[in-house]
Amino acid sequence: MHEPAVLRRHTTPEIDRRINDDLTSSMFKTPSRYWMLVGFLALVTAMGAGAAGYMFVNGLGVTGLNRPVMWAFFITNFVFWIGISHAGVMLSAILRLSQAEWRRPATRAAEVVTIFSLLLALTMPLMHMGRPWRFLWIFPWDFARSIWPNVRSPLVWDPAAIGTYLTSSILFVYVALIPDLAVARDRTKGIVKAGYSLLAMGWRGYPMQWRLQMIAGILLSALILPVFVSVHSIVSWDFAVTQSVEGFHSTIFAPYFVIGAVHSGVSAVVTALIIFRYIFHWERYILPKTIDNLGRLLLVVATAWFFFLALEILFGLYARENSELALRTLQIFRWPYSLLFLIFIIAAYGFPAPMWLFKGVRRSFFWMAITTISVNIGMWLERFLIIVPSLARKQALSFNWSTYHPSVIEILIIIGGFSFVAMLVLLFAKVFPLIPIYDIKEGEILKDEIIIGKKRIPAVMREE
Amino acid sequence: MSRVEPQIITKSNQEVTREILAITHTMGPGYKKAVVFFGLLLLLGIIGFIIRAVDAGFNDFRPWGYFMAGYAFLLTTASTAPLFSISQRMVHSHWRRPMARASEMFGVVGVLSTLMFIPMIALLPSSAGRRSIWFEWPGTPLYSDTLAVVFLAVLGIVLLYVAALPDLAVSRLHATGTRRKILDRIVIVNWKGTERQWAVHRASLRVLGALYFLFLVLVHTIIASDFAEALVPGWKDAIFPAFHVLSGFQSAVASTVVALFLLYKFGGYKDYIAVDQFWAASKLLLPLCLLWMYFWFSGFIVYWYGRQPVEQTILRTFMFEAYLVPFLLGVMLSFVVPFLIVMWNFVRKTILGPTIVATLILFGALFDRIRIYVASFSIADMRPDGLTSLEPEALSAVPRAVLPGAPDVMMILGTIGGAIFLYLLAIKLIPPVSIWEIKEGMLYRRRRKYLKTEIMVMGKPE
Amino acid sequence: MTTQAHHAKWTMVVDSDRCTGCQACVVACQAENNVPINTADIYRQKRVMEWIRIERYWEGIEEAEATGDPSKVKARFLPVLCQHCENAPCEPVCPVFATYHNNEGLNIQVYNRCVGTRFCANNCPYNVRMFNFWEPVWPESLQNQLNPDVTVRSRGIMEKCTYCVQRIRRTELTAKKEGRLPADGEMQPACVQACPTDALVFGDIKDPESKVSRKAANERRYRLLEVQGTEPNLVYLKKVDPHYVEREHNE
Amino acid sequence: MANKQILGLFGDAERAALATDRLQDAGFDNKSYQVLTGSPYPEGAFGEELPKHRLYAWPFIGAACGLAVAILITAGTQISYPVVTGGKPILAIPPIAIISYEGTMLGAILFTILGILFESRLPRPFLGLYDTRITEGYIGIALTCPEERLAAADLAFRQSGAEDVKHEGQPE
Repeated sequence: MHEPAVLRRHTTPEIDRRINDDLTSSMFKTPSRYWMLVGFLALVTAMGAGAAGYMFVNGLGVTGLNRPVMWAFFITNFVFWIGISHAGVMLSAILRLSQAEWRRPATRAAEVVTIFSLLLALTMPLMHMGRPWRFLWIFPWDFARSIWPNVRSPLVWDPAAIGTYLTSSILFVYVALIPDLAVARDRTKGIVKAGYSLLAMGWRGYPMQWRLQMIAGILLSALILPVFVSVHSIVSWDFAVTQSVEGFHSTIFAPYFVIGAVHSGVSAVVTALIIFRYIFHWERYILPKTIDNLGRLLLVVATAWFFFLALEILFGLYARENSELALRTLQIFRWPYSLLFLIFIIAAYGFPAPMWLFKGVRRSFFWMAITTISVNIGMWLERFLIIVPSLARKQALSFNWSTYHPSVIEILIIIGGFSFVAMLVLLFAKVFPLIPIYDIKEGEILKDEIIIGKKRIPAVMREE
Repeated sequence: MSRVEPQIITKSNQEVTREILAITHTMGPGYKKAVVFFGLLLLLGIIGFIIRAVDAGFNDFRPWGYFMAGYAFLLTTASTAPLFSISQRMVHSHWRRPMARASEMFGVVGVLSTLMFIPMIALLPSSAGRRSIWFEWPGTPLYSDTLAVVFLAVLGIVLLYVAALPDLAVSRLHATGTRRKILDRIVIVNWKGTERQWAVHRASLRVLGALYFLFLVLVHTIIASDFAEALVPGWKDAIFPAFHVLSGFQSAVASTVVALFLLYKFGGYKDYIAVDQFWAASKLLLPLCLLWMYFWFSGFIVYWYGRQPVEQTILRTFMFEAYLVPFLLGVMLSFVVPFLIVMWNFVRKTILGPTIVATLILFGALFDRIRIYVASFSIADMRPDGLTSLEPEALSAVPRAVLPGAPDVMMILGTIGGAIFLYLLAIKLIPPVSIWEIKEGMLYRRRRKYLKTEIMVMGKPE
Repeated sequence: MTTQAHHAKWTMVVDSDRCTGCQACVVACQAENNVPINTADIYRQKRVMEWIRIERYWEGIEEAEATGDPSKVKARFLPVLCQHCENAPCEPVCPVFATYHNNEGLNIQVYNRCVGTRFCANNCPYNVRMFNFWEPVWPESLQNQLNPDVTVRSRGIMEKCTYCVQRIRRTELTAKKEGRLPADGEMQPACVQACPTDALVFGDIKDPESKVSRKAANERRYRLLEVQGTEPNLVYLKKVDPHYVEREHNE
Repeated sequence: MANKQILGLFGDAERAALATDRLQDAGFDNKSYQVLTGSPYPEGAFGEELPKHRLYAWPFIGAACGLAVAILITAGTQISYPVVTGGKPILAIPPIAIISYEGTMLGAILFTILGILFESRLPRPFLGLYDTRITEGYIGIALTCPEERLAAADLAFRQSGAEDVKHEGQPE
């Protein structure tokens, strides 16, 4: 078969209009199940907020915390959501840098999940503090009295890192949103149009603007990746520098937490994409190929994470100190932690990773949803099993050993948090396009084919 | 920004085959000189080894620190180098094609590292009474480590053989004389290039690659823990094996880049190697340099923050007192200088820039390995007699730094020389630029007119 | 006068051989420092507030089980209070400097500054940092016994043994008024004062003649969890086991 | 004579490319018009020449500012408030390194965003001559020229198959 010199179809207004229609449908044609879901989530969130208010009034006594288990559910949840927040930007940044074509529909959803889970994660330390109304003291603001925060504390590194990450990921999303805001501006009327016009800042779409938009994607990705790595490392140092808690004091914590975050975060993004596909009927954009590739990525990430987990446990036991042995016994063999540990290992690795070996699973939306939710159940338990047993078996003075039972208040707050994030993401989809419209259109333009022998092979144009 | 156009080879398939084989099959005077030079270096290393063996014997591991550092350097560079092609093949990158073989070729160095491991079998004490990852299992770490090391070397050679098989089959048809005889012996598969053969080839490369990856990580972990961490009482550091693996990744890319540069400059493969490869590889080196620092700092901050005497002694031994100089050299050459160079795109987009960075990184890896293994080997076996109870929990004092003697220098030089010597021998038997991968790559690239510009189109087979 | 230049280094010696586990120190501390009342509920919640506590360990259980002789079981008492470490792990982790080290070797807790992250409690190997989970309340009958020299802590903050810093300051001021240095033994924390067997001794370790210096030089000395490198300003003396010699002979 | 704007709308990329040729034939240089698209096209697809930009300098400036501020805050607060904690030095380097790292990155990212907005001349208070069909896949060519040459531009547009031609000040 002879290959013509030009073998591609250009996009036409029809294609672009269809893409616009499909991808703004979440904004302009909201299905009723959307409102039902949002309403339900708002109810659950309100319940969690009520519980938080009750705790605020009565003090941390209403939780199950005790001495020495001074950190438990809130910190577990904090680490969990910081972890989820990591997938997003990391995923889109890595995929942008590696110019993976299949990234296009997934990037913004991932970034948005990042932002809202970061917001929730930020509330967790506030819930956890004894006097949350004084959280400002962690920042260097008290010039009048010149009393400063202690920069030697990881709890000061935390706001620095998370603040940087939140600021940059919001801006990252915003910059990539500008061309799509222009679409929204051109499709609306009246006061709504005025709002979108303001946000779109007068975008016209001339070549230089597009070029800068492309550079911005790459440049910001490259800048955000190091921030992303640092954030979870610093969160891990909240634990690892604690020399008195054997289960925390491990050098591997930083990369172990980061890779764990990627593991749970990418899974969360996959779950989210599948749910969006169902709610907004994005069958044409979120393809089996997309989640297949994400599944492959997850397999690699999960195995790397498992390597770090093995190192962590191996080198924890390595020194054979009595208190370390007591901690590991509690963590792995004592009821109810033994059950949790079993669930954790199976849910985070034992079940999903072998499943992802099969192409059929990776391409099935149902199974990918099941496996990725399973990963996140496991990863939540992972953080819990690091934090609570380590504190419950702190040091060799066994007189103080303790255990922990969460109170109803804590459980309500945690559940409320989950629905809070879900609700915010859904509300975002009502206001902004959740799939980057211009990115999909660009994909259409760059899509090409080459012919080798008798086979047509999909191809892309490459600018660099 | 000027653009680098993806390299397009305009030659026909036959031309490519003929040219590459012609270069592979001729030995110029420069090549012969290099072989003799590095052969002599290897000889020097063997002499150094014999001097040390006569001098110190194999009862105590303490005099063998530099020998071990040499071995670890080989593990970090040569044995890890094939990972480069494995990982790039996994993500279907096109630019890897001309450099895949250069990285797999390091598999032959497995012969040398296995030979170097033999004295270790005599030197390494059993795990009884020692805090190690083996928890005093009988027979460990001796049998376990030996098995892993030998298996890795075999796997490396098998991987090279399988990857090169299509080329070897072609090479056999073009070869004459001794080379023909050797190729007749080793090409045992009747390679015709049928569709089925290619499918099996692809699948076996994938399986072998994954196996090699897993085993390499395992070998790094156990070597790092048995030959360094377990020898130092109180050194409990979970990130160290991971750091070892990571610096291996960095050195793997670096050694491939250096090998590629030499092939480009002196090997005669100028038509097939372009700036693309150096540019893309240096894009990998940039994050790897950052990760090197990150992994080091992650371990460091945890030790620095607490005031546990055990940890402070370890920090002072390995970084801030006894081995300060090799440590600083390692940091400078593995992170600071390479990072400052490779962060500039205009440097990355040259052939010389990435090569210089890669060379620095290799030296950095060498100093880093010397710091770790010489320090660990310098600490006496502190297990009580009879091995009935555990060794002490902590290092009582910071040991003095061990400076290299003449045999040590000879052994290090011999290790490096020997590795290059083996590599040089191999490139005249196996084409160091993969013919089939280049041909495959030629299939997927097109240049097309698009409106008023010209554009590159790349096939992305599923 | 020389009082300004002089910085004491306050140290306590706990002679576990003398401790009978009578808990007088615990009660004295409770009264002196306005520590909230520990009700049965609080015990069940495992949120006991004791600036000094007597840790009780059983010894010889295996032996008793093997021989069937319950008298082999021995109760061992270990009074644990804030060790006022030189390298206190609790201090650097506080984001707001609510705890720091002063030049008299004391680990200071600033209640007003505390925001309640509880990081210090995690990083204390001795578990001596207490958190106010509830707003402290005293029954009507006890309201007048509260010590006016000590702050009543509100909920949401950390507290711990201060070596009765209010007493240290009071003694120092009295001595300064009288134009002299505080004498050895003049300054006693509540627990030391209440100890009937003199198991607790407090004083300035910098003064080689002080009782605490002499006791701390004992060959039985050890410090709790020494491997942590915290350098506590609190020295324990080992229990002298009366059966030790006998057992040695039997084996 | 005041400059006026004119906007030609094209249904497909070939016609737009053709129109740019026609415009050049008619003596308009390629700086006098802008191709407006609803999605990015490969560079040079319409024969445009992109002006130089200095975006790459922005992150470095930002990083330097961020680093300076972060070091000032961390080192400054430690020195001005010398409280000993845990036997650590008053001026502890690793914490300074960590916070300065974050500061550097924050500075770099903020400046990059500013740079992107500045280089793409956003925000732009008035949209100018525009058509909402551009985001629907039409390709617009916005030309600025002296009033008397408008007719030539209009002709060039229409000859190349423009679906619509809009003039400045023309009612919607």
